[in-house]
Amino acid sequence: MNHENWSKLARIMSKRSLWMIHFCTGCGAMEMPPVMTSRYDMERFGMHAMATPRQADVFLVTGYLAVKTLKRVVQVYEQMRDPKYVIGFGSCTINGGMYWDSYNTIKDLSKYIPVDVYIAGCMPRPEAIMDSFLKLFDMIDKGEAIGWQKYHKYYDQYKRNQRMAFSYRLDEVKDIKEDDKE
Amino acid sequence: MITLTIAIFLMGVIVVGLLNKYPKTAGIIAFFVSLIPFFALLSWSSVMNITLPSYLQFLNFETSWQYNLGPGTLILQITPLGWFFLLLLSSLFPMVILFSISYFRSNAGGFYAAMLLTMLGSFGILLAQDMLTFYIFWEIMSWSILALVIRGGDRKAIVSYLSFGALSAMLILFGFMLLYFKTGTFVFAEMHLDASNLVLAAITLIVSGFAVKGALMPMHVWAPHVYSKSEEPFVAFLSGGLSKLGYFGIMLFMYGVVGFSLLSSWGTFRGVPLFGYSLAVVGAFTAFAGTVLAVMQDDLRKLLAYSSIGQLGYIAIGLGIGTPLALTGALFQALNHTFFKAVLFLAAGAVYYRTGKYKISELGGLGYKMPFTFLASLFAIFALAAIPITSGFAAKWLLYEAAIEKKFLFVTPIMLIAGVGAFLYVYKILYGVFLGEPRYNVKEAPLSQLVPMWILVLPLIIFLIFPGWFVDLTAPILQGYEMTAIPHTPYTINTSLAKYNTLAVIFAFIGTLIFAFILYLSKPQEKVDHMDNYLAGEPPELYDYISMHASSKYYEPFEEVFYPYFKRGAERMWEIILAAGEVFGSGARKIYTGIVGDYSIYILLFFLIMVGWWLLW
Amino acid sequence: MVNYIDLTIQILVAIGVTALGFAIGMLFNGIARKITARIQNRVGPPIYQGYIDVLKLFTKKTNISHGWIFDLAALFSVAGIALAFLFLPVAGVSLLSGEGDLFLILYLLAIPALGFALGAGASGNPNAAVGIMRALMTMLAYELPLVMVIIAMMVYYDTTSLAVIVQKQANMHWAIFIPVFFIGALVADMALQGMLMEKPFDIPIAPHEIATGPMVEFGGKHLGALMLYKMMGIVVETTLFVDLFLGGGVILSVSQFGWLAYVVNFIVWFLLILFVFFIALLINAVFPRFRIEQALKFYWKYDALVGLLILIWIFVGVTP
Amino acid sequence: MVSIPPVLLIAFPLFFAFLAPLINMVSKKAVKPYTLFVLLLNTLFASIIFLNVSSGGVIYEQLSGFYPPIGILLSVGYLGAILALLINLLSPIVYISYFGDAKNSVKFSMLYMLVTASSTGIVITGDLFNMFVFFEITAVGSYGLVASMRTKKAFEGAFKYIVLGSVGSAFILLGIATIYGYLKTLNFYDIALRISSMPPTARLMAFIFLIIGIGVEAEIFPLNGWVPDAYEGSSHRVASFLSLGPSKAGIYAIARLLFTLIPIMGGFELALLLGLLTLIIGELAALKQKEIKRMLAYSSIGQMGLILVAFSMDSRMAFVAAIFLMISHAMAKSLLFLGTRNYTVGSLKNPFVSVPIFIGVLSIIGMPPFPGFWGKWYLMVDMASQGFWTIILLVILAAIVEAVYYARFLFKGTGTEKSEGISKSEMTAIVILALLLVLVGLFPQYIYAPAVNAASSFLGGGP
Repeated sequence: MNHENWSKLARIMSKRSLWMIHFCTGCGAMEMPPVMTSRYDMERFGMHAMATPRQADVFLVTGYLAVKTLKRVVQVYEQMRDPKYVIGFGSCTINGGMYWDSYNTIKDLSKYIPVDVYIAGCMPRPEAIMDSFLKLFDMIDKGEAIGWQKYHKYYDQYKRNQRMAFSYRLDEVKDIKEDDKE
Repeated sequence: MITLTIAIFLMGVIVVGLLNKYPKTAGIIAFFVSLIPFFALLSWSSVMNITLPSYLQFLNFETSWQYNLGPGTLILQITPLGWFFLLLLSSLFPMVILFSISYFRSNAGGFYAAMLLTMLGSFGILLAQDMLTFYIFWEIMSWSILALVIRGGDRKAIVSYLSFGALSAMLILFGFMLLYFKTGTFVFAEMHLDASNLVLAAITLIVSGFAVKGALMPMHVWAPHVYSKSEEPFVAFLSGGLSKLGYFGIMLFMYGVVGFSLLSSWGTFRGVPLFGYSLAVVGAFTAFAGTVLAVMQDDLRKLLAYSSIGQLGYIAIGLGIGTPLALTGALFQALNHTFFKAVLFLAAGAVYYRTGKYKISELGGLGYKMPFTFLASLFAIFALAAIPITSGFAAKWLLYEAAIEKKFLFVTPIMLIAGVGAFLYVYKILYGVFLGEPRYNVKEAPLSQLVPMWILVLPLIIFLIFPGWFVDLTAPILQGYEMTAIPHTPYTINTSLAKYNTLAVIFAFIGTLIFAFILYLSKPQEKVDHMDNYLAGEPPELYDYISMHASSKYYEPFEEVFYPYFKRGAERMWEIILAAGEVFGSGARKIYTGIVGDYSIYILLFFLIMVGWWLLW
Repeated sequence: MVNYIDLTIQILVAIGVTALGFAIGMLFNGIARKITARIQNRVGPPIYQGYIDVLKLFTKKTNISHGWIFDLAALFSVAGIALAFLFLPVAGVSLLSGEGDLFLILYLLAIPALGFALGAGASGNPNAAVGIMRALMTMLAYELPLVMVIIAMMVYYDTTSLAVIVQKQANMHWAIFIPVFFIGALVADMALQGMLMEKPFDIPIAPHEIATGPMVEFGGKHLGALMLYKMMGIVVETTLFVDLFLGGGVILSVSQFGWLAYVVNFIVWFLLILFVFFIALLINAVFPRFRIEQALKFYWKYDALVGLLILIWIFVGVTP
Repeated sequence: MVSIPPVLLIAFPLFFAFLAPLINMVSKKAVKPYTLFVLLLNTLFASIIFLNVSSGGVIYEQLSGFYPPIGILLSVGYLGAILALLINLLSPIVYISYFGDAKNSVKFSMLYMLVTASSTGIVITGDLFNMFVFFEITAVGSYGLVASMRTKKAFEGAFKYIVLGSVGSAFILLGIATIYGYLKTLNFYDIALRISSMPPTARLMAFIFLIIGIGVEAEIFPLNGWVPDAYEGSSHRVASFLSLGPSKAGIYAIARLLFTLIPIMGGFELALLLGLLTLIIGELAALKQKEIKRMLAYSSIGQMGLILVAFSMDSRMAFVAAIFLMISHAMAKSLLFLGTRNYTVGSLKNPFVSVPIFIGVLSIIGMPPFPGFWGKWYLMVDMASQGFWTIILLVILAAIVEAVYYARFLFKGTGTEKSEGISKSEMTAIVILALLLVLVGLFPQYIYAPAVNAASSFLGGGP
């Protein structure tokens, strides 16, 4: 089996068996259970809530992130093994949401770790969550969910942003400059 | 030659004792002296129907020896049983001495001197042919252990060892006296015993005396104190080698002197002599309670001590059942225990040598720093837990088979549960000492400590592959008891119930390992730091003041359940007995009031009583 | 003189049986999840989900290791459980079970467990250590009633060999139809619940308390190996139960029916282990989790008491 | 072989003891070597006499020109020779320990020689009154030795010793008077010959008087009230000396009384009872002791009881056992008393102290291959062949109790500090004593032969 086919198989397998770890910062605790239980039942897709990042493939970051929380998020993200995907859950991960002017809340999660799929809303409905999963499957299938590769590629920039955030210099956090040549 | 051996040992004791200030020189001299029993063993190998090449038998020892002591005569002679136990002790002893050479940094002369004396005593015990010789060498062995315990300097250890040693000596002596009264001779071969109650009392006393040294409950109280408070090489020899002498004594007197048929004449239960049955029950209780107590210990040496007690209980079970199968199992267990427990104690010594710690909750992560020590103790632990990739399993298997064969319905579950309990405490050693968070930045143990450990691991592997060779060793011993060895080929053992084929296990295991290895090689891997752990997202480096090592109070739920039932049971019993003795003691002391008038009145009273006697006469 | 052709065939059969065991194990994982989902009124994953999960874990791009002792865990757990399976009579076919006996199997089951424990300990995660502690204590708890029943059976059938026990059941009738061993089967089934680490005895895993306990640091191929171990473990343990009480699934004699007997027996065996596993799943689906000392007390007080009654029954009944 | 008169054993040290003050006037430093020289010469005499006796049988010597039974007779029997050698061999060894002492008391040396001479006298005399005189000298000398520490405890101990000793002397005198009143003789042989002519009641009365009188010196319960206090009060070497000299002489006298002098019905049974009582009470009392010297004193009491038990068996084997026990006790107990001066934490760190003390304890407990073992072994073999199981059990229990308190004693010496306070001379003494213990233990056959002779002689009614 050549490399191409192998990675294709790997993609298929990882699409059908996404194990999830969710980082609940307070939001989403009402919206996640319906997803897992009989109403929406994400196990239909082979998805599973896992207890540790070592076993997980999908990282679901729910809600706003204070700088202190960000440290934990980065830690957990780095302990996950490739290939790994991140779903930003709720408006707070996109632009800070209702904490947009807070002095110690980060505004854009994708500046610190690569995010593959965002779910907008405050709070998003379970249907939206399911939709994001399907979207992620689609992206994996097409080979578009390459956040983990980006993290390796632009590691220095991510690290720099994280360092800035940890020292509360949130204004110095920059966008990740993507190299278009590739 | 035996005279020379004894003389060399005694001279060695003096020379080594005088070299107290030069531990290395003393150790090397002691090592050379310690090899002599092994050469003697080689030269006596014809007793076991083994023919060795002549270059291994360069020293020629006579097979029997006598020394006239005026009133009594010392008689030594090699027998198959003695040879077998000498094999255990004489191969363990030089290794222990070799280990000690680098272990001791000062003042070791006394240690080596006492160790040589223990070996001399054991040598005599194993060869003794009469009760006087046996007793003399037994006590020499016993008090040289006391000397080593005194070096440890712990009150409880000294007091309990000397008290129980005296108890054991006196029980044995009393038993010997009963036998002498019955037969009028001290020589084993000349004794003609009958099925009288006196002989039963004698053998009971003798066996309970030996049970002290074999640490059978409730005579085990001294063992944890001594094991945990003495120097490590000595403890390795005590637990591995010397504790077997108790079982040697039990076997010698139960099957050599008294004999199975005579034992049966005091009543049997389902084909097992009642005497043996009760020994087996005591053994099973010991195996279980020792295991439970071992699980609760935090001190590495105490844990190993209780584990020794538990494992030795299995030997008692085998000796109690008394079929060829059971005796083979008991001897096999004795052999395994000699080597794996010695390795474990030596490993504990090496760990202490490097870290200075014995508490399991204070150790951790040494498996990466001391990989060879870890691997040696891993093998020993496999043998202890009877995992079928060392010879430890064959021994336990024989004992289980023997028990089932004789339909021991209640003893066998206890044995098995004790075996499961062993997993609990060996994992405590594995995790607490060798795995988990690396806390010490130490080097591997020195080579002169690793070599003995690995040499002692070898028999565990050899007899894993060829348990039949071991059964061959037991054949002459069983022949002496008018039994035949169990059916076997080099790598299979057959019983009336089942068959055990080591080659099948080994090859199947190798095969499945290859299978697993192919799976394992499927993907590359990267090594991460031991501290890179998932702790709910908390970076561990933030909390370096908190230990990530969960080994303190490791089996707390277990302790909660079992502790109330095992709260110093036996120890408390003996303490009550001692307290009763002290009550009498203080009563006796009160007689001596210190007032001279009282003393005069005593004399007067005594005089009056005498006068009364005179008047009545 | 070793017959190389026979040996080769034997090795091939062994590989086949092992592979089959793993395949059934993975299938059982899917079935289990499906059944649980149906009980909880969910759709559940497809029945082949177990295969996908294991393949996914083995195709993870990067794997981490906490050192060579950590790697031993993966090796020992897969190799050990396969080894134990080889020594079990499956559907009356005894591949290696003539070379060892029930005690050997009980101790072979310890190899993967100990290897697993080694790896978990080597990971250095406190949760893993706690999980192993719980696993070992659960083991201690369920072993007592289990060995009581097993020893009663050994004495009753006067053998310790599982193959012979299966054989004798095929000649007479299954052990479960003997009243005392019907009770014994109930006792052993309770023990099986602990062996399979299903609720209420899934104390060692307990994802919500100690983050899957021993497996907390395992990911990728290491976790894949452990999943294989766990899935195969289901097959091994249920087969042990079926061999002991349900005659190993043997309903047709090979000497009479030839290859047909193999096929029928195999199907019966498969249905029986599925049935045994199904019971365990039903209990699993509706019970919460015990605490460890509750589990110990349950097994040692109630289960072992019944086990003791069985022993006394046999003790009184069996005359030397 | 040269033969020397046994009287030299008594007269020689007695004479030179009184010369000691003269030496002291010449040179104060010369007293110690002088005393040692005298004691060593006496050892030489004792060994020559021992050899003579073992080759040629009992030696009789009449003194002061009168013929026996009127004149004084010395009769060195087998047992007497062994004990004379034992006392005279050990007393210089114990004296060696005095060399390291800064004190230089001529009185101590004098008394020491005196008591050595008189203890030897007790074991070789052939005359009852003579024995009484020697008892008196021994006792008076011992009072002085005990008090020589000049502390409050020493005076207390000496006082108790004096009071009880005087009572004992009075009883001995009464016994002698009774015998003399009936038989008009005090010579042992004469008494033994004519004792049957004495009315049984009078015989018993004399026996009672004598056993009470001698029992005080031989530390027999309940006559031994002075023992703990006197041993505790006296200095270590005095305690050591007391346990080798006077007490051995006392137990010898009891044996003499039992076997040859006044054989009465029930005498051995009484001795057995007393022996067992002494053994058990001594050992039990030692169990609760915290003071080491006192503990050793109680242990001594127990040992004396055991020796008495052995004598009271009235058989050859047990008699041999008693001799071994006496040797063991004399050597080991004096070793222990000497070795425990300044016995604090760390004493056992010094191998020249720890090894001898260890050997001493082993011998007392009865571990092979030391004399104590041979004693206990022969005793038990004898009792076993006679079937005295209760007594064996009691002896065994006593041995276990002994082990328990000696274990505590041994623990006291362990520790990390270096020991101080044991001088070189003391160390020499205890090392020599330990060597003697080992030699006797390893080669018991050389003691066994004379011991058997002594036993046959005693059991046959001889000295």
